[in-house]
Amino acid sequence: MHSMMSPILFYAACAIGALGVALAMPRRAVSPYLIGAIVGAAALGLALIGLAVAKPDALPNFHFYIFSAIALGAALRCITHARPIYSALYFVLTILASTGLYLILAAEFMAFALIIVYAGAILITYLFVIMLASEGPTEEVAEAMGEYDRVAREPWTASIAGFVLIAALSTMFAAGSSNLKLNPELAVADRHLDVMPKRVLAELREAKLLPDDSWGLAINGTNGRYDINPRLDGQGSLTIASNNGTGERQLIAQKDWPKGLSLSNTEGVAFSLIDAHPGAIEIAGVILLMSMLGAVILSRKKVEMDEEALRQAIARERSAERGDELGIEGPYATPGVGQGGAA
Amino acid sequence: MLHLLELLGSSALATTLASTDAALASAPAAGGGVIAAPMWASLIVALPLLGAVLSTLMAVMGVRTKLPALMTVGLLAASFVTTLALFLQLQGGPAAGLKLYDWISLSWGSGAGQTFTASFGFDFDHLTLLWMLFVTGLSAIIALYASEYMSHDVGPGYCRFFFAFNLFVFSMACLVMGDNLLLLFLGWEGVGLCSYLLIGYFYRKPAAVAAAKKAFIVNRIGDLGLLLGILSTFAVFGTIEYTKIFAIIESGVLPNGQKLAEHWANWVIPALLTCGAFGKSAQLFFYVWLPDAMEGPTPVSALIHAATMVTAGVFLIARMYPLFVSDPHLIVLSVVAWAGAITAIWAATIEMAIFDIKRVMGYSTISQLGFMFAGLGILSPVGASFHTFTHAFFKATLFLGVGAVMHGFGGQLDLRRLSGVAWMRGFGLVGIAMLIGSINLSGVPFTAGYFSKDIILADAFALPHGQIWGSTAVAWILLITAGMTAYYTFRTYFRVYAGPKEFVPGDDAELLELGRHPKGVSIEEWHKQHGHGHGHGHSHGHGHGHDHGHGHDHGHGADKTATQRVDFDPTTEEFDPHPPGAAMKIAIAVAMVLAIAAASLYFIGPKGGWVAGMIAQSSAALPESVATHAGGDHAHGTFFGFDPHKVMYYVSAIVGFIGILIAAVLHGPRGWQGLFVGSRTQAEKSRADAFVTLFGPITTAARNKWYVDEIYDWTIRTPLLVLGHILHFADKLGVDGLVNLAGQIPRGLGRAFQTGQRGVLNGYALSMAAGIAVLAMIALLAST
Amino acid sequence: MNLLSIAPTLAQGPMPTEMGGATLFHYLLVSAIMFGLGLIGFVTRRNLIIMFLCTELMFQAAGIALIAFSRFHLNHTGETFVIFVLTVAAAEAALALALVVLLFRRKETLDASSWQDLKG
Amino acid sequence: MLLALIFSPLLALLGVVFAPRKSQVKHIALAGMLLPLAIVSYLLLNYSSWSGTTASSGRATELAVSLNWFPDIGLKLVLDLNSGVSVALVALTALLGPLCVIGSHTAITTRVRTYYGWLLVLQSAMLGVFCARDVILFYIFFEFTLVPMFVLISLYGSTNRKAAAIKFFLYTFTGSVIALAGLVYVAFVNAKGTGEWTFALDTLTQASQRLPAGTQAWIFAALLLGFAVKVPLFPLHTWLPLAHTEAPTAGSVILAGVLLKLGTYGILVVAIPFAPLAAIAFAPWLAVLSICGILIAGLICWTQTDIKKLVAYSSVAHLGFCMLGMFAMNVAGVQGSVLYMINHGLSTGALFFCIGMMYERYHTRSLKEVGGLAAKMPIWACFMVFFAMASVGLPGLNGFISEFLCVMGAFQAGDLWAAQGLPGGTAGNLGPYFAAVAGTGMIIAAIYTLYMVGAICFGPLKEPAGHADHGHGSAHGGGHGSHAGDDHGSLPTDLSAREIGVLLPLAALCLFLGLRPAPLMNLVDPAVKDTVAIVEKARTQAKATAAAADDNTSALTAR
Repeated sequence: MHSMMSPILFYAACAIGALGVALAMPRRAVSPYLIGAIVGAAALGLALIGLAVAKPDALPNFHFYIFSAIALGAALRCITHARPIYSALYFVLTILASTGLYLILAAEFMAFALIIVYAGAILITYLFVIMLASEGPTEEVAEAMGEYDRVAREPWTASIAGFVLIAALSTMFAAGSSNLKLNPELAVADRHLDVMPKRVLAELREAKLLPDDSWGLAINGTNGRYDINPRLDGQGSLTIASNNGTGERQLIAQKDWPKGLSLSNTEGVAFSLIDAHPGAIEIAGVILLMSMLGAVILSRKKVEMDEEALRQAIARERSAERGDELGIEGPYATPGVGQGGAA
Repeated sequence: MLHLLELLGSSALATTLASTDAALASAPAAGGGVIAAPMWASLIVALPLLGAVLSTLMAVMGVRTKLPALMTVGLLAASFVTTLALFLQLQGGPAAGLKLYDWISLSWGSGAGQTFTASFGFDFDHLTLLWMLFVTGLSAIIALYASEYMSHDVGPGYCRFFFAFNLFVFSMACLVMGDNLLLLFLGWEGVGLCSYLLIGYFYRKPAAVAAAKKAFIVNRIGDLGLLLGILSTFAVFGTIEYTKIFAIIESGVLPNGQKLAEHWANWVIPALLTCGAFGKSAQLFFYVWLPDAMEGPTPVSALIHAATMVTAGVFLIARMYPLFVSDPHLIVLSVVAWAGAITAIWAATIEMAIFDIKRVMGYSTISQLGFMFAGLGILSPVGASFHTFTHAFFKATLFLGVGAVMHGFGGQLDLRRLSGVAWMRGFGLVGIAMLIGSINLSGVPFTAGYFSKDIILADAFALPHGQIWGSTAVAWILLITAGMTAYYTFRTYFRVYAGPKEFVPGDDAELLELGRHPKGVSIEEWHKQHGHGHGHGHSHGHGHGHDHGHGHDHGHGADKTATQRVDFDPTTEEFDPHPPGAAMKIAIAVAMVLAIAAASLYFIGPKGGWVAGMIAQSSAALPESVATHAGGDHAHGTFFGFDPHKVMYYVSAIVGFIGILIAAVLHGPRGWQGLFVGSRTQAEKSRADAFVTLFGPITTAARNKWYVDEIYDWTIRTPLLVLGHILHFADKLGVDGLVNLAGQIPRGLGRAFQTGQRGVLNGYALSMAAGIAVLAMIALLAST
Repeated sequence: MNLLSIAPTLAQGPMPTEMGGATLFHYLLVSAIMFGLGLIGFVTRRNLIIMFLCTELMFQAAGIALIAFSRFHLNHTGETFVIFVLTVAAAEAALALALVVLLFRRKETLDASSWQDLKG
Repeated sequence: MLLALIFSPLLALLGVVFAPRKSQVKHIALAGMLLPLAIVSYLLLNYSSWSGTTASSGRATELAVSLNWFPDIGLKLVLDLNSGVSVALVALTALLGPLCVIGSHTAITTRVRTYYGWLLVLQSAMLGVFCARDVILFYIFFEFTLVPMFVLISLYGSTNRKAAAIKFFLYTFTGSVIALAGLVYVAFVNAKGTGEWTFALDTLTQASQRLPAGTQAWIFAALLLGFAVKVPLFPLHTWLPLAHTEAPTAGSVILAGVLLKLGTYGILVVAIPFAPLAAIAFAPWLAVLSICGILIAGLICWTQTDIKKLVAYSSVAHLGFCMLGMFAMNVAGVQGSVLYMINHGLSTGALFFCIGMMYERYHTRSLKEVGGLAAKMPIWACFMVFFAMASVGLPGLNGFISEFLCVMGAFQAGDLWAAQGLPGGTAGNLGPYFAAVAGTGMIIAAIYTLYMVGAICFGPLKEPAGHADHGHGSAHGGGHGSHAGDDHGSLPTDLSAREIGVLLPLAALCLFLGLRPAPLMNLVDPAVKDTVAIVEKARTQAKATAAAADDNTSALTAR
């Protein structure tokens, strides 16, 4: 922990953050979310100072700050905003900021996939449902929001618990990540080049590293694979052999390799998926299929309002002096579906 | 297989027979002076037991005749004959023993006192024979009496009665003849059980049930003392067999080398045993059960609660007399003497006030038992034993007479509602019997009671000062009591048996049935008309079976509630006294004759009579060291300067006559001719009633038995019951409450955590998050 | 960009200068805070939809951590797992939202606390 | 043989489960109960041939069964009948089993299979406890008695049965879990010493005896707590009245007759031999608790109107005597205690049978509602009085022998006698005062027993409404239709031959053991003496240690 950031400052930041989040939560009285946001930002700043104090020479660059600040701020608003729609939109913001972080982390494929799947597909579904399931807008906007949206449940306990958890997690992360060492065996960076010989040849040819066209990639005698051995430290090499029957071989050091002779992120992910985790794809596919089926079945299910809820709804509506118009039948409980409804 | 037989004791008899000789052969070495009794002596015990078994069988087979009674009479008579034969064989000789088998046998080592043996064996010495003679004899007579008295209950009830009766005799035999204290205890509790069963014979009467319960419980209190006494005896002497104990006492040195005279055992054990004796013999504060025990059928009262069982206490002290007199200070005997005297006069005061003639007899028994205890206490075992013996007969006679009256007058027992019974048809013998019983009880000269009481009184006066603390005072109390006894005895006699022929029938439905008939129709015609199975008088002997030809069958217990009898209505019905039948008359006559004849025993044998001779040959005889002071010609105490043994003949006679005189003045006939019929009117009876007003509340208190029952109720029973309730609630609330509280702890914890389980999703999430947070923090803190 | 060229520095030290000097811990910190916020939101908010949104937030936090690890270890396993997370999130969104709609029809409310039939 | 003895009821269980007709179930169950009885009878008949010359512990008999179970942890399935106490209790169990089945013929008409099935399981478990010579096996059997009893109470009990069953189960279970901890601890210590895990009773006994007094105290406390709940010793008794009251008749009989004896047996065979030093130290206090139980439970009995509860509380009082004798820890006391186990099983079991028979006819246990039944049920009343007298300890019946020996044991066991050199005493730390106070319990016993008998048998006839109109001798047709499964139309007013057949053997045994206890006493004598010998050895050892300590201190002071 000490190597990463000043613990005292960090814990103080956690405490202040808890205070801020709790304050920012929607509540019955006027929600001081602004104050909460300020306090939350202060906490974030404190955390940064904590980082700076511990390691002044290793400050991350501002991209990281910007993206993470946006992501966390949006996340805060996402969980504190009383209106579901805005929450969802703030969530989109979080996602976008996160993709920024992804990009910093050289995970382009995932960044764009995230935008497409999350921001594009999932969140749109959310928005649809939010609109579908919210009570219609009226003159008094505040009234349209349900009690459950306007008042948070046990904000203090939750914030404290949450931030204790954050503190604990962070402490563990700090301890764990400082002990974590790269395992070169697991680093796969360009390992898959030997399964794409055409591309390697094309790159080599383009870089004019082949003496003539009869040269091709050499095959390793021991394992029968192309002899391409990239190494993390750049000391690797690949072997080319002439195909004209002389059996001549030539070694090309890694530092001489053309710039394009490396796996793009997308390729890496693809190899990882197909080569290392084929089962995961299958499982994911099944999960998606099942969820699709489930969603279809669930949404086709006809439900009847249960009696108590109905009474409450009526009472609610009556109190809003709208009971007479709507009558007993709610908008989703059409007459005649009672028999088929789920008990 | 043989082993098993041995294990199960099937071959007990065989092994017993084989081992008896060995046991007896070894016995003299240990206890001294015990010879083997003939095997047939065990018949004394076996016959009543057989009777009990047969009675049970008869009940099972549904016998509805008088067979059980006849069987009982026969077996008990045989038992008596056996006793007599044994007596004749052993008379004058040393004690004999008979060991049947080891009842309880336990050993934890080979040393002295490390083997506990209570055998089913018997000692026959002169003390036990004396007791057994009147026990078996009287029980046979009273069984005969009961055969008729109980005839209204022929059937299972009858069998039940005679089962308990036989079992009683068996238990009494074990009590008296057992060769160790534990067998005595078996008999002791056994007679208690029979007493319980017989007092509660009329089990539908709540009073009878309560009385039975009271008798058993009060006895149990005493029994605890006895049991502890037995245990102490074993602890101190290392054995509970009489012969061995007596041998140790005789040697004067306990097994631990200490001298008995200097050891606490010489008064602690007697004190504990005395506790038991008081309970069984209704002395001091234990007396309360005996008057209530009169709820039982009269034959039971006669046999158990007058003649035999209640004298078990006397027997116990007499049996263990060597131990009692081994205390140089005679502390316990002083207590016994005073207890006896106080009980005697205490009971006498009550008797003078109450009206229930059966209870009068009951209190009289207590009073006379007081005499016996006082006799034991003032070092006169002879007097006590003789009085026990004579009392058994004359009190049995009195009870049988009272029973006849009760039987004949519909259960009437109030002496204010009966008069001139002796002159009524069929009751002549009863009158004579009552008179003879009364003069015995009052101590009229030359009756058995006179002699036996004299011995006690004389010995009491003759005792030197200091040997028994306050023996002279005891003597005076007894003398006064003798006068009171005479008074209350003849009060009853004059009121009930003499005087004009008048009566009001009682309210006992069973007995009323014997003599009721509509007005204007004589009872013979009435019975003839209705084909009533009622036997009447002597002609039918014992023919009271009502079990045929009549609408309501009340022959046996189970049906009694089903038949509601019409209450006796004096305006339309009349009641003829129902005189005793042949069986009852024979029994009364025999008892009466024996009561008279008992007097002759005083003149048989050596000085002090036959009983004195018997006692002298038994273990109850006073040891020389004590005897030199007490009794005999060496009397130190005097009665106004005279030798009490001589002058007491006159003094007690005079006192007795004074008592009778007062009774005659207050209750009796006016003038000499008043002894005959019709000489006194109903109105004149109130002479005594006017007299009692002088005493005011004292009479009322005495009439209410000095409120002792109430005092017990408020000081012992109610507090205990309240304590029981308190404990019950404490148990329920306190002890069980604690348990439930322990059970509530998990439940409470569950409740506490239940608030987190509201079914609200967020709640679960929150608790999960908090839990993870806390766990993580713990892990962190633990790792750093 | 050539991962190999930056690999040694990324593995053991701060990020390459052109991408900033953030270490693995920085990303994990962000991830932890985002996860915590998602958790807090899940616990405090009563609107079923928002609660699901909060779970998505937690997914997202996990995703950041996974990508960071992936980058740290110079392999793509983490990214593969993010794909998996994404799949699950999508499935969850589909199913959960269908359920929410169903529940809403039943009670005309999105209040999670109106569903406490399992209350002990 | 022993396996057959224990598992023959389970064999019948199969029959009960698969019997084609419900009416056959009870006959199969009876057969299953009679089988162990036959085996026990056979064993008793050939006692000498299998028991050898001595049945002292640590010496296997011909019957011994020893099978490996979990050899890795030294768990074996060891069964033996090398102790007379076990033989006697097995015989008692085997006797009560068939009687319970016969006694339940008319009482149980619904869910017959379940009932008899569990009864058979219970029988098997109870037989197993007394035969087990491996503490874990012992414990398993011990605990397994709980389940059938729980089912019997909770399914076939009366109104408050659920609560009673749960309380019974949890209470006794909690106790015995603590006992298990003690057992395992001893096994652990033994394993640490010898390097080999074993749960053999004899080995552990010897191992445990070697432990220091402080350790023994903890072991004893743990074991005692488990067993004392079962007994039940005074303050731990509150589950008993409830369970007894609510249980069906056969349940009450077995509960009183055998299950309570598991506790006393456990104390005798496990707790005292395992920790004799602690037993010696604790004895006076436990005796005080026993006496408290005798007196307090006795007084509480007197206030009961529920006759079954009364008898249940009387069990607490009686078992107080049993424990008193056991903690006297001399031959008389322990012998009395063992006899008490058997005798209490007979007399109280029979009393519960009697009450059950009454309950079947009147459907009430309240003394306020029924009374004076001697008029209507004379045979029943005879049995009732007989067994009441047996339980009150009337000499000549079995209760007296045991009660007397227990009190005598307590009376003797004290230094008072030894200090004076009197012959009748034994070593121990009770004394005459204990006996005297306990003896008042005999008076209280008379009070409450006679109160019960007086109320239920004697006095004016009192019947609950709906019964009074039945003419005598007529069968009980209807009149009480409220009770489910009420088909007692066949019950006569007084006892039927079947019911007499249940009570008669018990009565005969009560009488026989009262007049001739020698066979039973001889049977259990060696085992009793072994136990006492263990205690005596510990006593001398403790005395020697104390003397050595004294010497040391005196030496120190002298210096």
